[in-house]
Amino acid sequence: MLLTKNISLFRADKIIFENINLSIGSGKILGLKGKNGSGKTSLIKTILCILEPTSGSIFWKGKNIEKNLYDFYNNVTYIADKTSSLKQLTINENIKIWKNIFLSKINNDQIEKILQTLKLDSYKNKKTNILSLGETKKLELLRLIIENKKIWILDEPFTNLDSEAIDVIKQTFEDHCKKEGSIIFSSHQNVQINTTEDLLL
Amino acid sequence: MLLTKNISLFRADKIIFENINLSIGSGKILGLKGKNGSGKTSLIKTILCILEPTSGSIFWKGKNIEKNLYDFYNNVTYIADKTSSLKQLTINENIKIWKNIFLSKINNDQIEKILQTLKLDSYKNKKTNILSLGETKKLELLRLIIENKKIWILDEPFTNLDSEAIDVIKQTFEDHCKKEGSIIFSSHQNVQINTTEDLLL
Amino acid sequence: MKFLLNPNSFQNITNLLFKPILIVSLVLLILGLIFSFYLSPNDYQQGSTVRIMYIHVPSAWMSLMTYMIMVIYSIVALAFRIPFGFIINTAVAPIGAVFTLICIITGSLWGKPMWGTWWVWDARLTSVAILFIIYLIIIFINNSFENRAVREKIVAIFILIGSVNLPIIKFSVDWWNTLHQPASISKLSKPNIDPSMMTPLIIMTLALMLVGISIAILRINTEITNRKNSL
Amino acid sequence: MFIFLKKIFYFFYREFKVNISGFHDILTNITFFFISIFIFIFSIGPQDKILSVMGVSILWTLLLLSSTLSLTKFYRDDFDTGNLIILHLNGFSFEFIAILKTISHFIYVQVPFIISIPIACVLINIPMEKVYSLLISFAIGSFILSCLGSISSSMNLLNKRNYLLGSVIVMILSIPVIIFSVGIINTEENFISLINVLFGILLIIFAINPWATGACLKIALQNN
Amino acid sequence: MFIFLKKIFYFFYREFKVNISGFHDILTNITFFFISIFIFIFSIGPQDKILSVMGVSILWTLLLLSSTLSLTKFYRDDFDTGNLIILHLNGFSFEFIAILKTISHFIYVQVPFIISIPIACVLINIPMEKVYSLLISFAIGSFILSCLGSISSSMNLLNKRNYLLGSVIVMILSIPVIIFSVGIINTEENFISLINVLFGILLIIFAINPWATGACLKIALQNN
Ligand code: HEM
Ligand SMILES: Nc1ncnc2c1ncn2[C@@H]1O[C@H](COP(=O)(O)OP(=O)(O)OP(=O)(O)O)[C@@H](O)[C@H]1O
Ligand SMILES: Nc1ncnc2c1ncn2[C@@H]1O[C@H](COP(=O)(O)OP(=O)(O)OP(=O)(O)O)[C@@H](O)[C@H]1O
Ligand SMILES: [Mg+2]
Ligand SMILES: [Mg+2]
Repeated sequence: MLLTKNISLFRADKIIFENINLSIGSGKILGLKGKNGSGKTSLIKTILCILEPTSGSIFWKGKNIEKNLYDFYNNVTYIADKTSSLKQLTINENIKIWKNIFLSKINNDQIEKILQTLKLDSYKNKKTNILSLGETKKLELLRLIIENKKIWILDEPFTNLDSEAIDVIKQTFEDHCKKEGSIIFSSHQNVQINTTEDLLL
Repeated sequence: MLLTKNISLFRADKIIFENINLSIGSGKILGLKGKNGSGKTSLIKTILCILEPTSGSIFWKGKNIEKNLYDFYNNVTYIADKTSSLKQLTINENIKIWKNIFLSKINNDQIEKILQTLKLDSYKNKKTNILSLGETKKLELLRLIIENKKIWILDEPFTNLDSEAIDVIKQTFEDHCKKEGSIIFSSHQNVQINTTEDLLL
Repeated sequence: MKFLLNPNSFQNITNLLFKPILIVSLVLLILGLIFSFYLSPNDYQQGSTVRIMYIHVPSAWMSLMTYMIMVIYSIVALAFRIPFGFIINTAVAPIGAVFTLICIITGSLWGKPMWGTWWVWDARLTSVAILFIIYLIIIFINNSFENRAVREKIVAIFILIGSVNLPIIKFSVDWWNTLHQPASISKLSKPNIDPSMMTPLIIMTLALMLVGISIAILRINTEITNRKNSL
Repeated sequence: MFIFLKKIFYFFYREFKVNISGFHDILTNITFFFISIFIFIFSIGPQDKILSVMGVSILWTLLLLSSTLSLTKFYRDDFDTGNLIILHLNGFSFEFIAILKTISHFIYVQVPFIISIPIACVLINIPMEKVYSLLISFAIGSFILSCLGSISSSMNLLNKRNYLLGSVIVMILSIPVIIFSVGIINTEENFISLINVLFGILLIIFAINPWATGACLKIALQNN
Repeated sequence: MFIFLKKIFYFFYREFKVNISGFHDILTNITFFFISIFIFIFSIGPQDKILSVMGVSILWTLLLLSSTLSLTKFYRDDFDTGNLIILHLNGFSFEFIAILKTISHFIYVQVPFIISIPIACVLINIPMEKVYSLLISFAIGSFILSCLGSISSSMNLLNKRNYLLGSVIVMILSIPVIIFSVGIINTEENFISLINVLFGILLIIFAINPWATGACLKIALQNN
């Protein structure tokens, strides 16, 4: 569905990456691996059309992505390498806002259950600024479930997580693949995720 | 040198940790391991006297730490789990400010060499806000060398780093140990660092 | 008098006294309103607008009294480390604010016919307005600071700083010549006011005071239980 | 359609929660306004005549102050936390975000002021006939300020070289607007036609705002 | 000793780099200042008399208002990025940080104002004899405002959202200062002794500031 053709990116006259060809169909997991500064985050942002590739082009469902950008966006969830939950609000309030802004159809029981598996349920009514780093990251990953889109694009989803949480995420990834979803994630760690394809940047 | 006796911490009436006994002498590496939310960051902040322990006390060179706090602070470098470099400034400016505020005696050639091993030298005159996450973290870890203190206290020093950088850090840790320094670090990853002692929270 | 400093005995005693106080205050209030609107004479100068006085003056007094209480309890709480003072401060501030607001509103309603304007910037009026804002700030601090221990201290210190304002309110009419009425009732020796006006004024003062006290009791008790629960 | 409205509603709800998480915060803003008036009066002195001459300018200065005060928060927080991208990916185009943000800035920052103006007018002896025209010109003027604020604070997200120029332009732009609006109230005749001119300026700036802001946001995200 | 001075010098250098590369903020403040002056001139009209009578008071009020503009940034950035802890661990006690920050706030925020006062005085026809005494009382007064600002913005770290509460507290506390300072300039005699009183207030507040701020910073770090 998503296809990049020879995209390259220059930033401040530095080559960040060159001639990348990717294709992501349903049921696939693509891992972007690379050292620090190898351009993983930049590549992800380019795929999301936040950065413009210096050359090459990206296609979505056969059409140039710029032409049906909002259709693409309707199918994609992006977890950035920073956390976006609002620090002034409690976990519950954050979830409520997400649910309504993303027009999610998920019901409260489901969320309750996920919060329990992630061990966040005891903080439901606490402001998110008291959460530890890992807990904040888990909350962020909850967006995957709430947005409930086809393509997941994740930038370093495993940082700050302990091995238990990583297992939960792995499981979620597999479930998503079975449901014909597709996943792109970047990582510099050697996490044992069964990727269908790897790209070394 | 640093000794904690039965310290416990309650935050918002929740037990974060209880009855922790630590002791750190020179040439030792202590690893704090634990799941997300197990209280690693809180323990580190307590050791640094930023948080007050609910019970128990901490000793530095045999005296209660509160009594010679500034002597303790003179011997410790703290790398927090967030990065403190000023985003408005370039790497060089950041280093210059650190060097002068920390009254460091390190000379420029040394810094140059470290920047090269960390592969940061090509960004020396770039604003730090364009750095990738890993690069920012590396810059932060540079403070260990610049401050040049005896005790290093690090909160999750390996997040966002690739394996090469982790190797450099490992090497630095070992060198520091040989020079009679001591290190406390927290991590939820299973990094192969030769700790002399582990504490599972 | 222990109940004025100890939350437990305060709760015990007020549980007994609350209902009587409430009933008496309601009776007095109704009585006072009847007196001031039907049974008291018109002033020969001011006409029927004089009846505003029966609300204006008691609520002005109450606003000052409430602040006095807060000052005393702040000193007690800070100097002798008695936390009950902080409880009182939190509970009583909104009551004081309401009394001050009533005083200002009735004052300006009265001012329009008497002085020809709603508001002038004379010392009395200005200082009362400041009092109102001080009350508001106390309420805001109580509501937006997360750490209770800090918040209480800040409030108490702020109350003490703000108490400079009290003598200014009280004596502004004597120190600066202003439009506002100088004290005519509180002159100890011989109040120069007609007894037919004095009666409703006294009744209304007592009534407002008791109403204030009963609301205060309610608020203090909920505050006490809140704190017990959060511990 | 209904879904769309719900989305917008929750955008405003979010802004509300972030900017002011309750009634008390709105009250604080209003109190801030009144204290500033007090301060003016304390330093100017209580002479009625001077007060009513200066009244309108005091109010305008305070309006300007309040809208500058809140500018830092306009886009910066959402930009730093990455929420801007997330909103963008979820069907809010940058232009749309700009419009919604401007409106919510107007609602949560300026409207409380506008509501408290009648009381303020009593305090500084502005004759009641003027209050009506003051309110209208204030409503329009403050919306213009919100739009200008949106543009200049999105420029703030840009690189240093670009933004300085940008924000200077915005500030220079706001001078004639303010002077014009202040002037309106003091002229007796032609009030309606002057208001129309002001309204015209509002429309133009309101139309420019989404594009300008959207472009700045886009470039800012690219540089980051 | 020399080392110590170097440390302090580089603290100021750091503040300079941080604040001035946020040159925008300083510019915003000064623009706000001048736009407000223009507002007054335009709404009062060219009746020089009122202007030159009221000029001093207007300047004072605007000084106060625009120093509240910069309060939000006082400690917040360093607090959020963890720099406050790092400085603390490197031999800057909280009290010392408070003192240094207050001074640098004075230098980087208030001094640009003081410099622009002579220009402002020309604009609003303040007689040149008064400018001198204005400048002195301004220098002292603005330092008092910096101290108050330091206290209140460290308090603001304790409450997560209400960014105006700090300013409200500062303003109500600065009412006496304002009344007094405006009074000074308008009395012909006794100028020196009145300035001494103002200076006394400054000393008291300058002494209280480190303790109050230090305590707030400490507690804020504990809660974070
Ligand atoms: C908004 C405007 C006003 C405010 C804020 C205000 C405030 C106060 C306050 C605080 C007191 C209590 C002073 C004390 O205990 O000594 C008071 C008393 C009083 N006020 Fe007002 N007032 C206002 C307007 C007026 C007006 C318009 C009148 C009538 C012309 C008036 C008549 C009185 C009288 C007769 C007393 C009782 C004085 C005494 O006997 O002690 N007030 N007012
Ligand atoms: N705006 C920019 N201008 C110039 N260079 C940039 C810009 N942003 C990032 N870079 C550089 O591009 C390179 C790639 O950055 P990117 O963030 O994509 O790396 P990454 O692979 O995600 O690294 P990490 O694993 O550390 O997150 C880095 O060297 C960075 O310094
Ligand atoms: N101010 C606070 N008040 C109440 N609870 C808090 C506060 N700060 C942190 N906590 C809780 O204390 C627990 C420990 O937090 P801490 O940050 O020490 O965890 P951690 O071990 O560092 O976790 P991570 O590996 O995710 O960084 C968490 O569950 C967190 O929610
Ligand atoms: Mg990255
Ligand atoms: Mg942690």
